Amino acid sequence: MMDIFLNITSSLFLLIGSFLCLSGGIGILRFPDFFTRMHAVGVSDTLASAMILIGLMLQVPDAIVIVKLVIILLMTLLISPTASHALAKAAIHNGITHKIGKTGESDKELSSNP
Amino acid sequence: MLIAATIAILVVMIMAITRAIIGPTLYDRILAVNMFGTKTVLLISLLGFVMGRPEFLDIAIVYALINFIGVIGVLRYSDSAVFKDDSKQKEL
Amino acid sequence: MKDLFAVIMLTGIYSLLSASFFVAMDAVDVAFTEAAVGAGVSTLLMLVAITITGRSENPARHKPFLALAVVIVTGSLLIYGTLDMPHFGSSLAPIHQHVTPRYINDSMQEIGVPNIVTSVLASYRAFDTFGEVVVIFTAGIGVLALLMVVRRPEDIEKINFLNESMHEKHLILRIVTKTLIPFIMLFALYVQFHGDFGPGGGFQAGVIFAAAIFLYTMVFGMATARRVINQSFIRILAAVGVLLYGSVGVVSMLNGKEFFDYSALASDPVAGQHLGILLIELGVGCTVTAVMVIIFFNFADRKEKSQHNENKGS
Amino acid sequence: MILGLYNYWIVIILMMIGFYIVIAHGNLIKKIVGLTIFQTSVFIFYISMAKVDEGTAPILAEGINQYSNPLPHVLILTAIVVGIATTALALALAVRIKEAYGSIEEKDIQEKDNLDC
Repeated sequence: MMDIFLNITSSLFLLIGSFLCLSGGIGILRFPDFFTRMHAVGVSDTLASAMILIGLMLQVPDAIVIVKLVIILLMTLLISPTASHALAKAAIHNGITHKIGKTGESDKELSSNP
Repeated sequence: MLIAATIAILVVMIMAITRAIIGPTLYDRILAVNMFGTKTVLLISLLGFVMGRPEFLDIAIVYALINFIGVIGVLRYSDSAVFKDDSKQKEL
Repeated sequence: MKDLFAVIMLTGIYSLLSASFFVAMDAVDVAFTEAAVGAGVSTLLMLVAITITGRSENPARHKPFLALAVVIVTGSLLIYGTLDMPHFGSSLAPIHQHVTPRYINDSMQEIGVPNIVTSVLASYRAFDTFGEVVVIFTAGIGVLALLMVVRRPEDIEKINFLNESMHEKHLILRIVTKTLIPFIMLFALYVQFHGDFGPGGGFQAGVIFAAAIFLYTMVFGMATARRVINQSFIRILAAVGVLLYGSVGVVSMLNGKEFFDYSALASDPVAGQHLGILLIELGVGCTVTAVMVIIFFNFADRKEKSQHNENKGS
Repeated sequence: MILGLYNYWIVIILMMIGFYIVIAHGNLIKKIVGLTIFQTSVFIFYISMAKVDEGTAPILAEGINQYSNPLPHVLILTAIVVGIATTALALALAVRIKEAYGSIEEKDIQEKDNLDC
């Protein structure tokens, strides 16, 4: 009984994680400028990793593996937002501008987003 | 389910690669590489489970760390003078 | 692609990809190394190099058709050559018939280490590994000889000033880095000493340790890092690693066995093997860390110097 | 079955890409990248030869009796680290060439050399 319950929960977590991953991936491909892409990836990435890692955690009986997964989870939670932050800051600092709501050079990506 | 998640991550990896190839600005590429790194961490953890020997999560930890170092390094050195000059030339 | 920056980013992705491939092919130790080396260190070094040499590539190429022809001919010859090769994953291939069964079946009794890769690396093929370590050491010396900058004190002050001003703003980055670096170093030590039982060992640990130092250098600036890490100490460390490795071999020779036969190191052969592997991995770790740090510091120094000169010129 | 050889073909394609970059591009950094790709293709060649069907990673554990071949892993492990050391050396040379000639394009370097003679 417990086994089935764990299996279902873990599958659920994995499913949500994969969905978030995919949405992030679509975001990085389809969004029109750097900052929106950054948003798509930065937001979905951390949660997706957390979901997938928790989903994996529910599957193992072994304590050491769970500990390692928790370490990875903590690392991701710490690292991924920091990297996004540093990246966004550097981009602003070096004058990358956003395209939405601006009329300027007619880019290919801009045309899809009037 | 594990396999489905693995496939999803592979698909996302392909998307990230596409963005890294077309990415118009330097930061798009860095973003794509960063995302690719996170996805590799997940892929390796998943692969460990798929192959039935989940003891090898150490590799995923290394990835998480090295990925961070890589991104910071890239940002640090893309700040330097050569790149700024280049981007200015592009704007002109 | 003409933008070298993009090329280097894609190289980073390529190496991440090949490391995942190594995991899928069961080569966990190799994936470990490739993870630490390919994605982190080599991308960084290439980046530093292109900040010095310039980012864009001259579009002119020499005769791409000739090159293409050569490549296609060679490639098809090689593909013709593969027709005689054993099939992928076949356990009857000649490579699996010789030597390997002994490694797999007997290494537990002879060496007493569960990770076969470590026992082959450090014990059966120790001489080979010694050669590799010497090559790494030599490469370190080579980079040192090519890139070493002798600087005057007033230059250093100017550069310090430049760096301090550059790093005031990244507060979050600095705090996260500060919390992270001890963990990275701890993890490197774990990799170093856990190499007998799981994936890991001196090479990987050395690179991870060096990566921690790189991170520190990049976030807190060259000047601080130079104050923390003594350059001459690092140079001595590189040599000490090689010496430690070599002397383990010599000691086992003095005890009446062959070069690098560690059974001589203790009364019990298996314990001796264990001790020998531990010492050797330590030597490898020292050398790899030191050489990586030497390489990185010299590149970064060069870069600062060239930037400095540009500022002076303009 | 000829399709059982596909791993070699992938390796050869990668190798040839690296080779093409090395011959066709004049930029020294690009050449070094090409060499890296070439190198990695050799790594993949070795590792794919070491794979055994049904085998797992060569770390002894109970209940497993089919392992992949550890020997190529050893060779490649050291080769990767040596590879990065030599790549660093090559990059160092490129940096010095840039300082001495002001360019890392093969053509410019040759022209400068011809002028000097």
